[in-house]
Amino acid sequence: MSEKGKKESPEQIEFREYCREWLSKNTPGDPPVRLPQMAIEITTQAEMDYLVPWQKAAWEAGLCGADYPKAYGGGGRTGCQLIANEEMQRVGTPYFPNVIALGMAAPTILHHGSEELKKRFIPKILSCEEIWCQGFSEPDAGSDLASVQTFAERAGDNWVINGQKIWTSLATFSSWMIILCRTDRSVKHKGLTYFIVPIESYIGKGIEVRPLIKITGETGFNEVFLTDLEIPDKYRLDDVGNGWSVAMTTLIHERGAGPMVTPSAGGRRADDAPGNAMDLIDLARQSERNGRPAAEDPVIRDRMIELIIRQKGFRQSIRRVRVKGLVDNPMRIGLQGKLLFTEIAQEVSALALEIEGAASTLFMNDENAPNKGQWPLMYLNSYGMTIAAGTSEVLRNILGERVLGMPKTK
Amino acid sequence: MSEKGKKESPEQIEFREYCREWLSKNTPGDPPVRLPQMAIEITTQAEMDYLVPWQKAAWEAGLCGADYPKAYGGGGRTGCQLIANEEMQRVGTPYFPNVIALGMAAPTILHHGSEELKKRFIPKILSCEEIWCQGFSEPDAGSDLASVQTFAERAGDNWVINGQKIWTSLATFSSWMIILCRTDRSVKHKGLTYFIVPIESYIGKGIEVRPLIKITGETGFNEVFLTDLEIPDKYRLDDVGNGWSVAMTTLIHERGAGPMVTPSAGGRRADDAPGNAMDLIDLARQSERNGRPAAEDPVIRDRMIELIIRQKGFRQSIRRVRVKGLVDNPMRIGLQGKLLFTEIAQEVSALALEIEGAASTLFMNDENAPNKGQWPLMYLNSYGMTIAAGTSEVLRNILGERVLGMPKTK
Amino acid sequence: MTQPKDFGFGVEEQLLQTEARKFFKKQLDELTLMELVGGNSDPHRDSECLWDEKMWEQMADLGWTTMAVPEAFGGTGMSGVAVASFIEETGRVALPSPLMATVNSSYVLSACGTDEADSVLKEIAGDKTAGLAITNQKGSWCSMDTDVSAVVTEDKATLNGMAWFVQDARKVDLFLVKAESEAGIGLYAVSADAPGVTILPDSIVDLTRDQARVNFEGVAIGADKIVAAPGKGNLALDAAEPAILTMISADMCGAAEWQLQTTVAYAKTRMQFERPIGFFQAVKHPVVNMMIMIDCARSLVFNAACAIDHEPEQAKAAAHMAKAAASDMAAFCSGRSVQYHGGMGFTWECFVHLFFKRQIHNQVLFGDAAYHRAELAEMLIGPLVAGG
Amino acid sequence: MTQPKDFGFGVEEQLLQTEARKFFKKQLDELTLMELVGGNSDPHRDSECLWDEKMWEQMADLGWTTMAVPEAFGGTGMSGVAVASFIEETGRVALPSPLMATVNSSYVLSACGTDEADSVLKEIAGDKTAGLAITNQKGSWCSMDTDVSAVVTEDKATLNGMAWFVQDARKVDLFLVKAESEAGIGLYAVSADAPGVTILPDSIVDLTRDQARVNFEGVAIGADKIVAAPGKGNLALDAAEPAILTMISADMCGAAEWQLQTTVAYAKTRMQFERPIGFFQAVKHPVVNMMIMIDCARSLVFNAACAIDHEPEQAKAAAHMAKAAASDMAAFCSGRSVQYHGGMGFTWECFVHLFFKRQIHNQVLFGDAAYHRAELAEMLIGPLVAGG
Repeated sequence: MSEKGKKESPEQIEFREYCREWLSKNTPGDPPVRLPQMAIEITTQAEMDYLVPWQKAAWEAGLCGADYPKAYGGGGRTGCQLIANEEMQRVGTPYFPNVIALGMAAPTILHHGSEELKKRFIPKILSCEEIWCQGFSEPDAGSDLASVQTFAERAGDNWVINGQKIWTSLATFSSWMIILCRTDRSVKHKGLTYFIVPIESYIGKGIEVRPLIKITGETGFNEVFLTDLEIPDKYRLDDVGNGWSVAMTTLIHERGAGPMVTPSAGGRRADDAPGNAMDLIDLARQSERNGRPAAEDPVIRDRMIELIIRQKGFRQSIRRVRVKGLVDNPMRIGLQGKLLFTEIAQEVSALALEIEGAASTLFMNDENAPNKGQWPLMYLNSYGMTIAAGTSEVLRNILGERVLGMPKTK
Repeated sequence: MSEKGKKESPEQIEFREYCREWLSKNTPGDPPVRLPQMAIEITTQAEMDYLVPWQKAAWEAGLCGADYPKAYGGGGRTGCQLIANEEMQRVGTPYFPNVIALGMAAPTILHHGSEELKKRFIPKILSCEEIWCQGFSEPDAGSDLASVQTFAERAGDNWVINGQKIWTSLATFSSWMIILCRTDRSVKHKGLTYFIVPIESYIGKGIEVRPLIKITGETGFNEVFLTDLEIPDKYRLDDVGNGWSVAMTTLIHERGAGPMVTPSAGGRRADDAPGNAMDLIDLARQSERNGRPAAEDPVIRDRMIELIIRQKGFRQSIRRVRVKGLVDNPMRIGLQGKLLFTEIAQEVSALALEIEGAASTLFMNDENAPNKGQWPLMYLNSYGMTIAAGTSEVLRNILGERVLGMPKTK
Repeated sequence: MTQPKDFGFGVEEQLLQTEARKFFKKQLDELTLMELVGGNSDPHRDSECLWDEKMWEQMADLGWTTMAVPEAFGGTGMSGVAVASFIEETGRVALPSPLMATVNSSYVLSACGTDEADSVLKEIAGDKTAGLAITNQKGSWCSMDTDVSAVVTEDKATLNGMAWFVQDARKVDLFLVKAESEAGIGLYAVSADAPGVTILPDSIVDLTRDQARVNFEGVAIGADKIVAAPGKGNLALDAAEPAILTMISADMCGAAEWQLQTTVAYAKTRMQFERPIGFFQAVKHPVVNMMIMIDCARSLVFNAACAIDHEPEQAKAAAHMAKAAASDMAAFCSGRSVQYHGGMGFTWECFVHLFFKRQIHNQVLFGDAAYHRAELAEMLIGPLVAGG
Repeated sequence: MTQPKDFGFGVEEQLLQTEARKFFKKQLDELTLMELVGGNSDPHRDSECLWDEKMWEQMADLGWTTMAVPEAFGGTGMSGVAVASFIEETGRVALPSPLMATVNSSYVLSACGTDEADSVLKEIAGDKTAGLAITNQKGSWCSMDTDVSAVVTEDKATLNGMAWFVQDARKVDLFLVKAESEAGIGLYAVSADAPGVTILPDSIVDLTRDQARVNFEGVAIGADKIVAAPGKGNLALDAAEPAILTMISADMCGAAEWQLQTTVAYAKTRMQFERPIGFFQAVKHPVVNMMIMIDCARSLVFNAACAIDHEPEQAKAAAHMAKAAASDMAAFCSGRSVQYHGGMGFTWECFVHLFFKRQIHNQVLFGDAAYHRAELAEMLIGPLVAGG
């Protein structure tokens, strides 16, 4: 079902036309290498060499950063990034590679950075000249983010940082990192300060990046070790001791509930995203399980339809969240987004394995694996999704506490 | 599948023969009134008039109280109550009415009572001469039993009790009550003391019993108000301040994990107990749902079989718990019993409603209700089961903490 | 056709929603509801039909009882989303009334498109109430199944047989009866007090509804009461099905939201282990899951309600989704609402059982979740050939 | 027949269990296993077959590789519960070995009851390993389905076709091949290195197993290798099915118990929010559910294992129950074991993925949960006539 709007502004209507026109001539061709399922899993320069020019072209055309002020390299429009995203997803463009920068660093700098920092960093984020990574999690600070121990010590006009960050996607390609550091050990949340740190130029001189291997065998996540890394005070975002509230700006955008719409070329159409339950129908039509056609198995049908319905409901909720009268608490839907997207994707891929039957044992390198083994890969990766960026457990706490007002479990 | 033992003692073998012989001649006829699903729901004298003589006869024959010492009116046998229970359940005798006394009061008195109390009370429990109820829960002390506020104040050789108990099954028929009282407000668990109190003789003189109505409309539970009720110190069980550990003896027997096997005529065969998943098959064969035969619906079949399997697994666990080498921690199975029995019963009755389709709207008084409306009744009552005697939530805590050793959630 | 982004839920719809919420909050708080329907707790009580006819008259004065009757026939002719949002409010207070029956009948009559049907719509606009007598003993929701037969001559029709699971049978003035004759399924408007009509009340679990078998014994009606000719009745029912499914689902969302809010409030105040029980994730997280399931069902309800007006070719699939999601959601939320109220929630005096029982009724009414998933599977995957 | 109350699990069985646990604890701790199978993490790696043949020789010396071969043919001929409890121990360490393949083959051969089969049993007793080549491309576990054909003459048989999903194909000395000829399904013992046999390794998710297609191209074998004559092979497979299902389920229980204990240990030590994460009911309660599901499956495994020897008429139903419960249990426990290890559990260096992947393989092997429930439904309710 199309959900094209009735009530778009003249600017939006015109911009949509413009996007369609531009995209009809300017989408990149097929990638020369097989791209990973998500941008955070990029591990090779060949992937980057294909994706970076694409983002740059989209930025130059105004499709990446449409709603950012012109002063910071944006398009200076209102409510247009969503239009661009929709149109890019409609024609199935590849994703943008600078996802951490677009989704987290840029809105955080916009809200908490000095004018100098905004002018210096946001344009190069949008144009993809500089790739960013994020230094939040540590080995002992996962769900409990406020317990980070990486320490930034004041040294005159500079700060000296020591510590270790983990699960750092894109670190091997990054010029810059947003980082949450402790500046006071005597208090928990109020002892945190938020910085921007150079990565690329300090590799081997205070910065060490070590790749981590995921259970899928893919790399992409890294550990980043910071040793006596010295940075100027101007790279601090917001006040000393105010890092937690800056981090909240980052997280709310990461979870898709922030005020700035993240430029997202999507990689695929919305209905074609990883974990799309509708894909199960085709899979079932091609699969035999236990010797019988999966699409003829009533129990499998029931469960496919159940997931299709839940996924449809989630998408309709995203539609409903903007309708006055049909939402009492605006956070109620928004804060469900990441939780539902990842849990449904997990269930969809688990069901895909059941549909495949014996063939679900086959992995990516097997010539007989259905869909080239993408479903077992997706199932394994789904646990990264339900763990990273707020575990499902933490997100349910947040929903219970912030939306329903139940007492904190701590 | 029969699970008749290979390795029974000569006493057990002989006793089983004896039980069969006796039961072949001595089971009571059909009840003159429709009995409630469980003994704790008895509300009329007519029900008692049918059930009390039955328990008395079974006691006289040695089938009720077989393992209790002869000095306390028991049979003085070893491992024979289980045999009697099995044989009574095999032929489908009615349940014993004095369930609270048999399942909770008797083992508690046996383990914590003075010789005088054991001699005075246990024989009349087994013979059903005196019915008992239990005074544990209070309006503000449900799951958190240790927070009971009913206060017993020392007055010379006596205690004066004031407070309110709730969910008191059988209170209207009871001569005696086991009760957990606070005797010290300055400490929580160590401030509790356990007593026996006379009920019947104090009605209107310090004891008031008010029936509660359940969501089914049935009565059976009561509130009991105690006002300046004075009892002698000899009715105290165990030491002052030791009430919590006495209560644990009661609860472990209530949950079926205590050392004394509760005399249980079962009312039905084990496979015929309330919430038996196998019953769903017959129901499905008789039911049309949405215009089609329920037994032909593959999704319904899948879910029926799933419950049948889980119930079978639970019963096999009860068998496994006694086999050395197949159980690492003896509490691991025992403490699951009440939780699984009640949750499976809830799911079974919920599925029964789905099987019945539109007819699940019909209640007990409707001539067209399948099985006389027993399944909706069972479904409603199942919430009593998952709440009373340790909510499912509290039981999962206990399993996680006592069996798996995880930290206490409190 | 495409749907408007905002479901077409504009200022007017918001106003109606606010009005309705205010009205029902004032007229039917929980204690009033309990006094109305919970007086007799005996499980062996005779079947009862308890509702507030005065409130119904007020609702009629406000134009709320004719909202699914097109303006052309004297109704208030509201959009699908307006009706859904209104019915959601009635579910939130577990309103006992013939509203849903009348609304459903209005949709069926509109779908008939005959002069005879239009004239019955005018009767509803004139404050008559109507109900559907369309289900057989097997509880089939398929438009082709009925246990009532019709013999149709030029100037009249004679009905014989029994309609089962008729909703709010004792509250309505007339029935739309599905009956089969040689030429197929027709729909017949029959006055509830016509000779030969016998209402046999069911004893039901839900305290906020009445349900009955309705027997037709040689019931003769004039040709002007044949609202859909033989062979056409099933088509009208099929056309109205999306609206019927959407509205029952809306009722369920309202009731579930009451359960959610009430359970949250209890979890914040009920203390155990020196904590409000909402502190414990064993309570908190399933309550969050209640909210998640409600939001999913509710979004699907408004999608389906919008489709009725704006994307009719998608309305059937959308309505199957809404009812399937609502039925699963209702089962889960009802169970949790009783469980987390603990012993208190298991007593008659606590309000939660009123909503719990209404939802048990709703879950199965017009088909349960598994049924609608199977129907949707037929649409999306194709028919099942063998038994799998 | 009736089952002994204690499942027939006596002193001897306990001893074997204790021995096995000690042996594997010493020989195959997690780090050793990781070094054995986890060296190459590349998802595009070539198919590998990694196992410790030295350990296998030790196991053979202890008589553990012939436990399902009757004593009459030189095996150690253990009871069903003994074998199940031993295999449970191998699952607990995720042992890569041809044990299950060999045990399954032994059960099938015993069920053949022919001199030819007995002589292959003697070969296994003489420390040969064997595997089943019985599955077709559609992944059917039905004893009647195969993609291999046989042409049988008086003194020999010739096989053509492909067997799919052959377990531990590169670890075994001979295959029992299910092939169809005009006279029906027969079973044929074929040496893994016979001319015309090609093993085409699969690239699989599980790191502790190998799986392959095995192609037979004009493979000729003597009549003395026809272990079940055409028309009899399916009967032997049906007779052995309860044991096969029971043993795979036992493996799953062992692996799941490792997951449970490891997750509990982590939950007790991993601190977040100034608490061990096991404090939080969002972790604690699902971990309890892991235990509950393991106990259910494990009890059904021993019930089924006991039935094989003591109540064969019930063994089929009991085995369907065991595998259905084990597959659901494995899916749940595996998922939770990764989730509650958090980011750490998502890394290659953490051991949990080894067991997670083995369970993915186990879940589907010899039929998943839904399949066995459908089979059991046929037995308990009767065949499905229409598509429902």
